[in-house]
Amino acid sequence: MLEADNLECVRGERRLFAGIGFTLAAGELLYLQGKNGSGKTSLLRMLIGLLPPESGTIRWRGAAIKSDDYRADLCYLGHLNAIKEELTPLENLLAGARLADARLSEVEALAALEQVGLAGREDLACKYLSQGQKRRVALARLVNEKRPLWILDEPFVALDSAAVDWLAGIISAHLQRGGLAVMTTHQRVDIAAGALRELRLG
Amino acid sequence: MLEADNLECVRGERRLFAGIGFTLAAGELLYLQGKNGSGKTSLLRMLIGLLPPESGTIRWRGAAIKSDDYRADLCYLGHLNAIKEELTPLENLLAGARLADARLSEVEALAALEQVGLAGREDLACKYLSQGQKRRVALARLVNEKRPLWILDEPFVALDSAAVDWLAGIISAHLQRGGLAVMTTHQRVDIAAGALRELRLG
Amino acid sequence: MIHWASFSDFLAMGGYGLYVWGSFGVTAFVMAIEPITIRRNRSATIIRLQRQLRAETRNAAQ
Amino acid sequence: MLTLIAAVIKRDLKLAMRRQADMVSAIFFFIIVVSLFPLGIGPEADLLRKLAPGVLWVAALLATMLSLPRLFADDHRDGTLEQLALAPHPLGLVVTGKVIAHWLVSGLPLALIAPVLGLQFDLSTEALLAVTLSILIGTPALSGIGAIGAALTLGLRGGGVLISLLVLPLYIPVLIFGAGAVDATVTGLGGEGHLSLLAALTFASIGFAPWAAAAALKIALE
Amino acid sequence: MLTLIAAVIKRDLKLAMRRQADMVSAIFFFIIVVSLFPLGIGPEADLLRKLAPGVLWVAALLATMLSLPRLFADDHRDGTLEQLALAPHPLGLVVTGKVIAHWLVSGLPLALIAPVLGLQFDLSTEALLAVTLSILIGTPALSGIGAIGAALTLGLRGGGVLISLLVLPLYIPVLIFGAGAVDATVTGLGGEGHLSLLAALTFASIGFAPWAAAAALKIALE
Amino acid sequence: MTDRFNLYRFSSPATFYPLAGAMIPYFVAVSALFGIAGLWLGMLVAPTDFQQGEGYRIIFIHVPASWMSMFIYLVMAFWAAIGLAFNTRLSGMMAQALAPTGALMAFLSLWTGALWGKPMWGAWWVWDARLTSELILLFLYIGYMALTAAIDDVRRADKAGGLLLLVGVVNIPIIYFSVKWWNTLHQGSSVNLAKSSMATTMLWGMLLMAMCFWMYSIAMALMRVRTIMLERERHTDWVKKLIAGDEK
Ligand code: HEM
Ligand SMILES: Nc1ncnc2c1ncn2[C@@H]1O[C@H](COP(=O)(O)OP(=O)(O)OP(=O)(O)O)[C@@H](O)[C@H]1O
Ligand SMILES: Nc1ncnc2c1ncn2[C@@H]1O[C@H](COP(=O)(O)OP(=O)(O)OP(=O)(O)O)[C@@H](O)[C@H]1O
Ligand SMILES: [Mg+2]
Ligand SMILES: [Mg+2]
Repeated sequence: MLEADNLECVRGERRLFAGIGFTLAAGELLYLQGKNGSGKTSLLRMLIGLLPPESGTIRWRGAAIKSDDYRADLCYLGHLNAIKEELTPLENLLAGARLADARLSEVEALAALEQVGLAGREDLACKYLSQGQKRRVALARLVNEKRPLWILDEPFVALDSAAVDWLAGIISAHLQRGGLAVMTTHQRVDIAAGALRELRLG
Repeated sequence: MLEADNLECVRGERRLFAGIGFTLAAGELLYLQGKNGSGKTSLLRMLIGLLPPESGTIRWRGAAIKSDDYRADLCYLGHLNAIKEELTPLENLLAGARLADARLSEVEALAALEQVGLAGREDLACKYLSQGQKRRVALARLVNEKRPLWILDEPFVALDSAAVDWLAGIISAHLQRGGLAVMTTHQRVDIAAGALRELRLG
Repeated sequence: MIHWASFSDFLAMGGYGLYVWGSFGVTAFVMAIEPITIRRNRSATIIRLQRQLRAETRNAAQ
Repeated sequence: MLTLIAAVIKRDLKLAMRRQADMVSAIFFFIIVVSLFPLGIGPEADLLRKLAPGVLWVAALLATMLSLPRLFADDHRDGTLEQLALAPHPLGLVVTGKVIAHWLVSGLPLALIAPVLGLQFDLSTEALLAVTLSILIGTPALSGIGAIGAALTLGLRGGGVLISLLVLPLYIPVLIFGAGAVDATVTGLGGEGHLSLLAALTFASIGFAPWAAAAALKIALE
Repeated sequence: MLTLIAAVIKRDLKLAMRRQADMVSAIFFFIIVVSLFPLGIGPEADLLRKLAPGVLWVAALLATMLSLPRLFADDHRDGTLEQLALAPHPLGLVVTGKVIAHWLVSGLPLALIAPVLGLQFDLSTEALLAVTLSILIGTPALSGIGAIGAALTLGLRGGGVLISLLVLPLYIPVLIFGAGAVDATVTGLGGEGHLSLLAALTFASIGFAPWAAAAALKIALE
Repeated sequence: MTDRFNLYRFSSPATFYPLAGAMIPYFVAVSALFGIAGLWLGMLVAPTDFQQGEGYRIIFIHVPASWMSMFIYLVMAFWAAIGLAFNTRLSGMMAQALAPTGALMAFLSLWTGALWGKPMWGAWWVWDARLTSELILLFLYIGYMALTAAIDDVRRADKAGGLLLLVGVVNIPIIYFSVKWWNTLHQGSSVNLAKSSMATTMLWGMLLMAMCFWMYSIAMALMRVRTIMLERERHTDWVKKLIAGDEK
C-alpha cells in the first residue's frame, strides 16, 4: 500500500541518503534503523509529505501523497509531543481529536488516559507532568486510532519499561488489524507483526 | 561525600516521596529508578539545589548545599540540552565552559566534539542537527569535566547504541577517577563503578 | 448644629449633588458588593472542597 | 467546515482563558500605551484632543501586533502545528479559526474599552462612537494581516520584532483609514467613507489572509 | 567577575548577531512607530514639533519593551538558565551581563538613530542633542527594570503582555524625565536637571535590578 | 509545647483561621460606628467650604480612599518582606487577601478624584503627577494580581508577587511627595497636626472616615484570607475536619 521509490535526501549540502525504496503492505511494520543523524527523521517527514524529497516518489494506494485523502489515512507522532502545556491531558486529547477530524467522546478519552497510566492526572495542566507522562499523553492518541498508516518517530523515548511494553502491544494490535506502521527507535523492542521489514540508513 | 537525609517532595498537592535518604562516597554511582512521574527529576533538582525540599537535608562534604563551593563541584545534565540552536556545537561548548567558569581551549573542545561523533558538524548551527546529535553536543561537556559530582537525568535518551556505549565508558572513567554520579535512566545500561547503589522511587 | 436647612438642600449639595452623590453612591455600592462577593466565593470554595473531600474518601474506600 | 472553524476557535479561546493573563492584558497594554502619551507630551487639553484619534489607533495597532508572535509559535514549538498541517482538511480553514479567535481575544476588547479611554482625552460623544466603530471594524483586518506576518516569521528566533517589521507597513492603510474616520467625524465631515473602506479592507483580509498564512506555514514546516 | 560579565555579554551579542533580525529590528520598530504618528495625526509642523519628545520617548520605551520577553525565555526553554544558575558565581552577575548586552542591542542603537528621526519632526539642533543624550542615558534603566519584569513572568505563557503590565508602570518615571529633558531643552529651560535625575535612575537600576531579577529567576526555576 | 507565648503559633493558619473569624464582626462593627460618626460630622455638621462650596464633601471619601490605597500597598510590601525573609506561609496569603481591597481603594480614589475634578478643575482627568502616580498604583495592584493569578504554584506565586511588591514600593513616596516635587494642580497636604488649614469638624470627619475605611479594609482582608486559607490548606487535617463539619 505504501511504496517509496529511489528517494534521495539532501540537507544543507549534505546528501544523507539516496536510492532508498521500499514497499509496505497491510499488517507490516517497517523498522527504520541508523545512527544519530543518518536521516531517519528526514525520511519520515518525507513520508508524511512535509519535506519534499530531492528526487524519487512516494505513493499511497497507488497515488501520489499530495492529497487530503492521504492525510486522512495517516497518523504521525514526531519527536515533539504536540501537546499544550497549559491544557490538561483530557483537554489535549479531545482538542487534538477534534482538530484531526476524529470522533472521540469524553468517556473514550478518559479510558484512553487511564490506559496510558494517567488516571488521576486527567485534570492537571500538562506542564506539571513528568517527561514520560507528557509522552504518554501524546501516545494516548493511539489508543483509539483507527487510521491505517502510523508513522512513529522514536515513540519509546522517555517511557518506563511498563509503558514500553504497553506501547509495543498497541502497535502489534494495530498491525494485526491490518494496519501499517513505520517506526524508528534506538531501543530494541519486540513487536509482533505480520512482517517486519528493516531498513538501515547511513 | 553526598548525603541526603529524610527528603520529602511535594509537587502541587501530591506527595511524591518521603523519607528518602542515601549516602554516596567517592567512586560510587547512585542509580535512581522509578516509574514515569515517580519523582526522579524532582529528586535530582533537589540535589542540585534548585528545588527546596519540603523537609529533609542534603549535605555535601558535610556542609549544606546552599553555597557557591557546592556548585563549583557540581555538573548537572537535565532533560533539556542547554544548547543554543543558533550557535554551532563548537560555540556552544566554548560559551558553556566560559559561563561555568571552566577553562576549555578550542583544541580541547574540537577534540571533545570529535569524540562524540560530531566531526564535520562543528560549524553547523545546532538547529540543523538531529535529535541525537543535539544530545551529543550536550554530552560533549562531560569529556573534559573534572568536577567530582555528576548528576545526569536520563543521559541516554535519543542516543544510538554506539553513543550509549561511549557515554557509559565516560561515566565509568569518571567513577574510576574517584568521582561520584547520580543518574536516572529507563534503559538498562551497564556501568563499571566502585559501588552501584540503587534507589527506587514510587 | 445641623448645617442643612432642608432635606432637598442636602440632596442638592449646593449644586454639586451629582458629583458628591456620584462619589458616595459608587463607594457605598462597591463597599457593599465586596463583602458579598467574598462570601459567595467562600461558600463556593467550601462546597467545592467538600465535593473533593467526598470524592477522595470514596476513592480511598475503594 | 464551520464545525472545524468553531473547534479551532473554541480551543484557542480555552487556551487564552487558561493563560488568564492573555485575556486582560491586551486591553491593559492598550490602556497603558494610551495613557503614556499624555505623560510624554504634557497635559494640554487642546493638544491632547487633536492627538486622540492617532494615539488610540496606534495603540490599538501595537496591542494587536504584540500578541501576534504567539499566534502560531506555541503550536509550532510543541508540534501541534505539524499535526494540524497533517489533518485531512485545508490548513487555511484552521488558520481562519485562529485568526477569528485572535480577534476575539485581542481586537474586540479594544473596541469596547476605547470609548472610556477617549474620555481621558476629552473627546465628544460622536468622536467616541467613531473611535469604537472604527476599531471594531478595523481590528479584524489587523488580525488577518498579522497572521501572514506571524506565519512568515515562524521559527525564526528573531520573531517578535521581525513580525513588526513585516506587518507594520501593511497595517498603515488600516491605520490611516481608521484614524481618518475618527478625524473626519470630529471635524464634521462624516466618517462613513473611511469606515466603508475599512470594512472592505477587513473583508478582503479575512478572506484572503488565512490562505496566504497557511501557505507560509507549510514553508515554515519543511 | 568582570571576565564573567564580559563572557555573558559576548555570548549574548553573538546570539543576537546570529539571529540577524534582532540587531536591526529594534531599530526598525522604533523607526516605524515614530513614523506612524505623523500618519495618524496629520502633517502640521507645529503640532508635530510639540509631539516629538513624547513620541520619540514612547517609541523608544516600546521598542525596548518588545524585546524583553526574549531576555531570559530562550535560555529558560533550552535549559541554559539552569546551567547558569548552577555555575559557581552569583547569578546576579550573569544577569548584569545580560542586561548590558540587552542595552547594547536594543538601547544604544535607538540613541544613535534618534537624531535622524528627530529631523522628521523639525527639531532644532539642541533638541536633537537632548533627544540623543536622554535616550542614551535613560535606556539602560529601561533594560534593568525590564529584566525584573522578564524574570518575574518567565515560564508563564501569557508572558509577553504580562511583562508590559508589570514593567510599564515602573517605566513611567523614566519616560517623564526623559521626555521632560527634551522638552526643557526645547523651551529653553535647560535639561540638565532632568538628565541628572535620569542618570541617577539608570545607576540605581543597573546596580539593583540584576539582583532582584536573579532572585526572580531562582523562583522561576523552582 | 512550650509555655512561652509563641508568635509562630499565631502565624500558623490553623490558629489564625478561627482567630480571624472571631475578629471580623468586631472590625465590621467598629468600622460602621466610625462611618456613621464620620458621615454625621462630615455630611451634616461640617460647614460649607468658602472656596469649593459643598463639592468639597467628596473629601470624606477621597482622602481616606487615597490614604488606604497607599497604606495597603505598604502593608502588602511589609508582608512580602516577612514572607521572603522567613518563609512564613501566612504572609503570602495576607498579601493576596489585601490586594483586591487595595485595588478597590485606588479605584475609589481615582473615581472620586475624577468626580471632584470636573467641578473644580473643569476636567475629569488631568495628567498631573499625583493623579498619574495614583493611576500607576492601580496598575501595580492589577499587575500583582495578574502575576499571582498567572502562577499556579502558590508558593512560587507568593515569592514572585512579593518580589514585585518590594520593587514597586518605590512608587509610594513618589505619590506622596509628588505634590511637593512637581508644582501641580492637585492640592498639597492640608492635614497638619500643629496648624491645620481645615475647619475642625471637617478634619475630624475626615479622620473618622479614614478610621472607618481602615477597619473596613482589615475586615475585608480577614474575610478573604479565610477563604484563601481553606483553599491552600485543603489537604491538612484541620481543614478537612472543618469542612466535614461545615454543612452550610
Ligand atoms: C483622579 C483624580 C485624583 C487623584 C488620583 C487624587 C489622589 C489623591 C491622593 C493619592 C491623595 C492622598 C495623598 C496625601 O494625603 O498627601 C489625595 C488627597 C487629596 N486630594 Fe486628591 N486626587 C484626585 C483629585 C482631586 C481633586 C479634583 C481634588 C480637589 C479639587 C482633590 C483634593 C484632595 C485633597 C484636599 C486631598 C487631601 C490632601 C491632604 O489633606 O493631605 N483631589 N488625592
Ligand atoms: N543545513 C544543513 N547542512 C548540513 N547538514 C544538515 C543540514 N540540515 C540537516 N543536516 C543534517 O541532516 C541530518 C538530519 O538527520 P535526521 O534528523 O533525519 O536524523 P535521525 O536519523 O532522525 O537522527 P536521530 O537518531 O538523532 O534522531 C543530520 O545529520 C544533520 O546534521
Ligand atoms: N502541581 C502539581 N500537582 C500535582 N502533581 C504534580 C504537580 N506538579 C508536578 N506533579 C507531579 O509530580 C511528578 C513529577 O515527576 P518527575 O518529573 O520528578 O518524574 P520523573 O520520575 O522524573 O518521571 P520521568 O521518568 O517521566 O521523567 C509527576 O508525577 C507530576 O504529575
Ligand atoms: Mg530523529
Ligand atoms: Mg524525569
